[in-house]
Amino acid sequence: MTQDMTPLLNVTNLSISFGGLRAVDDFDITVKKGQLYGLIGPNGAGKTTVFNLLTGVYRPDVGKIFLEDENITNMKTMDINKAGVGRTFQNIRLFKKLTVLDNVKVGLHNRFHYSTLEGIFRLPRYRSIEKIMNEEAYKLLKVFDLENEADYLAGNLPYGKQRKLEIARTLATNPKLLLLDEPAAGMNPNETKDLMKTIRFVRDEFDMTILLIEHDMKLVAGICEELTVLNFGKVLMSGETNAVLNDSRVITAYLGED
Amino acid sequence: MSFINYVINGLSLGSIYAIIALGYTMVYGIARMLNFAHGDVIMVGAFTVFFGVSMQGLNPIAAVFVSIAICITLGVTIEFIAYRPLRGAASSLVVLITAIGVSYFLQNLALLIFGANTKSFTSMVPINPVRLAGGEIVISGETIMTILSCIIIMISLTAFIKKTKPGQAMLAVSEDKGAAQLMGINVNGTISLTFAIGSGLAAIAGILLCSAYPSLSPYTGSMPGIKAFIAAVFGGIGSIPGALIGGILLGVIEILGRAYISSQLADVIVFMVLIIVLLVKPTGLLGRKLQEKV
Amino acid sequence: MEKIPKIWRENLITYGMVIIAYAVMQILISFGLVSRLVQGLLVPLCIYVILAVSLNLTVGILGELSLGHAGFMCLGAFAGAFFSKVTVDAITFSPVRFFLAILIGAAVAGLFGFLIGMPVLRFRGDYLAIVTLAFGEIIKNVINALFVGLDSNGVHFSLSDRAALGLLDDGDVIINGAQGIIGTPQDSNFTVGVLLVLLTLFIVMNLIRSRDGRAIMSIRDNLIASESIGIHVTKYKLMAFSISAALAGVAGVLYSHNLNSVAASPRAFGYNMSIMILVFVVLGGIGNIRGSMIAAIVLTLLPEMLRGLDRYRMLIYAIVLIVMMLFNWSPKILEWRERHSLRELAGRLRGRSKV
Amino acid sequence: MFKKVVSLALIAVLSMGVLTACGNDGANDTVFKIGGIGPLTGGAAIYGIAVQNGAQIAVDEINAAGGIGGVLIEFNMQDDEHDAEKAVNAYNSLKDWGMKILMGTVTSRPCIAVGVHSKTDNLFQITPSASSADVVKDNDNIFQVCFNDPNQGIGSAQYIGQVGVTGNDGNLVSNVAVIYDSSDVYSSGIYERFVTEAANQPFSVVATEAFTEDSNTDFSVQLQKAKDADAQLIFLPIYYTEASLILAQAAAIDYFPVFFGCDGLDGILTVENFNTDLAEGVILLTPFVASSPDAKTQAFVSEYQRLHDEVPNQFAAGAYDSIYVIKAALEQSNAVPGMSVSDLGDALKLAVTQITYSGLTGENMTWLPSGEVNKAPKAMVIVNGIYVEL
Repeated sequence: MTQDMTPLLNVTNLSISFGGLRAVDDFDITVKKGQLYGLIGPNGAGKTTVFNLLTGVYRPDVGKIFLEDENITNMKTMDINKAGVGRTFQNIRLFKKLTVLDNVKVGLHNRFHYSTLEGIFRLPRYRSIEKIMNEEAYKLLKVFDLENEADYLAGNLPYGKQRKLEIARTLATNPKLLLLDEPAAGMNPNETKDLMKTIRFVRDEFDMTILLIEHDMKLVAGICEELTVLNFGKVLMSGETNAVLNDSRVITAYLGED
Repeated sequence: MSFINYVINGLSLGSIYAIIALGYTMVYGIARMLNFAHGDVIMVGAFTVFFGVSMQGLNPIAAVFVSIAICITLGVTIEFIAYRPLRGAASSLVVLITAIGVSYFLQNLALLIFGANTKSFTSMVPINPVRLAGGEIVISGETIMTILSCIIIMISLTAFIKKTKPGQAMLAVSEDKGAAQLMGINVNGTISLTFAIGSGLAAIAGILLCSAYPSLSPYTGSMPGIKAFIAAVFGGIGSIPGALIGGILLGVIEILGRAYISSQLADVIVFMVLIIVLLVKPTGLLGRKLQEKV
Repeated sequence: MEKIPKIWRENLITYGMVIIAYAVMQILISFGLVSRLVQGLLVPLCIYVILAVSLNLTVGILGELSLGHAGFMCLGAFAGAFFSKVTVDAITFSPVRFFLAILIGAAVAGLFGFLIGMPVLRFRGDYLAIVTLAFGEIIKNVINALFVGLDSNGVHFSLSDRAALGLLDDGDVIINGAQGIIGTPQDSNFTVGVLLVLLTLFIVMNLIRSRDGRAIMSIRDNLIASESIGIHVTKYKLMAFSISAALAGVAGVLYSHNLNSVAASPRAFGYNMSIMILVFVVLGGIGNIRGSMIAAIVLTLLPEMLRGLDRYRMLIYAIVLIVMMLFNWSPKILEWRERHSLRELAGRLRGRSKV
Repeated sequence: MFKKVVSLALIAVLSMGVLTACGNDGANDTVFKIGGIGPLTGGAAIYGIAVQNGAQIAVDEINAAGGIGGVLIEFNMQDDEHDAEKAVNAYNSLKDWGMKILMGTVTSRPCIAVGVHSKTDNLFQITPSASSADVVKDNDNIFQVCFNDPNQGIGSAQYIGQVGVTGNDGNLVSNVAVIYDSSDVYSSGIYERFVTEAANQPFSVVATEAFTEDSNTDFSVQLQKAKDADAQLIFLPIYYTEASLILAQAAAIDYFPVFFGCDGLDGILTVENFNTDLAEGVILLTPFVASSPDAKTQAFVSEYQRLHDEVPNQFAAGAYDSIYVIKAALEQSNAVPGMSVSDLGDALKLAVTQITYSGLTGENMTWLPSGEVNKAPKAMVIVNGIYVEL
């Protein structure tokens, strides 16, 4: 585990209100390169809103988001992805009527280029690039053990594989930072264990920095190195996983919720 | 003086659009479908009255009620035969296309039954015109009646939805069909009721339309139907006050555009205004914003 | 789990159907076996197939509802006819002239598709439908009020009447308001029509199976996810919409060169025509290119074949349309069909023989 | 799978239709096959159906009287939905049926499109009502029974200017407004020439207001503008369906100018349930008068009323005349049913310029080789609900 000390994601002072309600209030986070970082908190604490702010779905009222040295605050979703942030969704958002392979190839979209005309008229560059894209896509599918389902429609995959495909598709965009929104939601313990392995593998294999939202404390405790706890839109505390999980304030926040 | 006349005429035309648009918007709000056959139900309503009064010598008031009853039956039947089987179909476009089929069906059936000849409709409005400013401004009885009906319908509809149980059921179904079902609301029944109300309004609109513009043919309803559809979107489709405001504004804009810009391009102006309004306010004047949850 | 069939085979079947239909028709015609009515319908069939396939690009592939397709067809028809009428003496070799007319029709329709698409493609669903309907009607109404004349001083425009053009004595009115353009050369024929159908299929089907096509379909399936992986949503929406419009323009050129005249009448270019094209797309299966092709053919032939029914014709047509929609889309009927399908029947028979 | 079977079956059924109708060269024909084309469905059906009914009466009369030189007529009317493309389909369908002569089409736009094909076939075509000048232009095989639009426009302007019309204030009309349908070929054709010719006449056009097919119910603005411009006469080169609305709406704002129209206005008294008081004093240049005491007209009108329960308009009368003109031309040329389309076309083209025909829509009508009809226009004014010749 090589951990660089330079921060990859640096968020300061982030806030957003919806109709008077402060959904996220003065949020700070620093994720270092190569880290596996967890964002936890009770339901409705504003975790997904943070992700939506980070990816430009919402514009923050105040605050700054830096990815390495680049200010990505107020950038469009698409440009934030190009800058190096990839994400998955709590309620899986696949391209259901496209094949598994094509889902990944859409992810490769901005990395391989040929023009519309080259595509329509099947010119040589179309063939060579498509070949490379196929190879790249299969490489990713293999990582997630999906290569045998490459020609199936994504919507027909079982739930667990859909989650994996969504991660594969995001990785295809070659992000520096991967945001996973409740990757274990709806999974059984075996699938979760499998997923933990995969997440670690992705971090190591792709040299990835991962920020994830999760409710499954086993998973969080199992793979996250550092945590930030969000409660009512505010940061309750941040720190090493074990320290955070054993903190009384965190326990009350969760128990109070339950 | 002319300007005032234009505005009065615009209000009159707009009120008719508004009543038709109310039917459109109710059906849209509950069933989430654009009922393209709505304009043709208007035509059926007007024909029924014409047939009753001018050919069978029926009492006009009785004819109006017969017409409303026939349109309600027709609306509910159409919903049952052509739209209900398609609820839950893979695409919402499907029922739109079927509605177009129903529209063709009604037009061509009317053509066979009543013939292509234009009929001159006898006004059902027993009010005398009002003359102001020494006869420079004339407000016809139809205009007064249309505007009054429009207001009465609007108020009673709002009261019905807010105050009665079936009205509340409608609201619930329009919010969330599944949840409404779980709450024990008869969703199919509620949708039928909506079609009944919408079609009853169509009958009234048809009678008022043909009283104000006394010409009746199998195709009478199609253009006002489209205009009212635009009015409904203009005001924010699904919103009852929106339909009223949209309809009236559309009528006024159409008349003023024709008067002061170009009589050839009156419709172009109407469509332009619609587009500009939607660009500024994408869900219409009073439409609710629907944002997909991420 | 359903495995989708190999794409190239599917495409081949589609092209094959067109080519075989063309060959069979040509053979039948050469033997004098084809009625004049059907011979006259061949070019219109090509036109409606192109319209259906091109609208499918917007509705089925991009997933956006457009009710203004006839407007783009109208633009193409007038642009192409205008060009042909002006150059009919200058370019006497009709294939070249027609080729240029098609390019111009496609370019004008595509350009307007782009210009209109920019503001409107932010709308979705029914709102997009009404806005495209509005633009279609604007196009039709403006062309209906448009007068364009040509004299030694150049081109004159007016939106009121012919007299307002102020033409010199040597002038000639090219677009005469409601009367439209009269005297376009009849350059369309079945062969050109089929070639254009094949070209349309080629463009649409190849586009779908390319990098850009995948991006377009990803927007249809999930716009938010598509943005999140860096797809330029506006760009690809515009691309699909403009290509679709340009192809409708091609159909328009074919239309205005099939008849000797073209006028922006509601019957030919109004919202009813846009809806008719949408009917082809929906009946053929949204997103199903071959299906929309077949639906266009069936629904164009149907009212012609019903001519014997006299005044009952359109009534029967309406009933058939409603029944077909119910039959093809009603969840209950689909379920019933599933249970009583031939495959199921065969399965049951096999099951019985085992016992 | 099932879907596929069904769609293939549908295509198969349809293609049966493709192949059945064919191979009729007509050499063994024993009847004259006359085709008709016009809108039988859609918004313009009112005109097409009138033509169909009028023509059928003529055909039945001729056949009942033993046909043309002993040869019967078979008449087949096809729908064009007032659309150019559908009109061509209708034409082709009629050709498959074995049509030798075409009575149609009813409206101008489709007529222009059909003209190309009938010209190629050299098929004799006579239209009762497609009045655009472009209908006969460059087509030596097409003849009109109606006046063409430019002539109606010029004729109307000259009538108002030369003969003069007395306004409802008792003075000669000097201010004229025009309300026309800018989306209609007929209406804009007449309008164009009327305005050009009006410049040479001693009256002034003080307002020209248009409407379109998509907004043809509310005329309050157009009428208000005419009223504001002090127009004593409104020229209405439009059809009677819209005109009946204009009359009602003018009365509603207490505006009573003289209304002046062309042949399209004929029929206004026959609109079912129409308050004919509104049409008092309306002047129209029309060739057909349903209330004319003329025996032929009365016979036609009563037969039409017996069959269709309504008073025929000039479309029906024009169609009736068209069939009789065809009969006269056939007799003049001694044509027989077995002649080819083109031979028959040549014979009739010549014959029709040689005959003089007096019918419901004109006395002593003759035809120029260009296709235009030569007949005297009649100006009618409506008094007590009937036409009175001016």
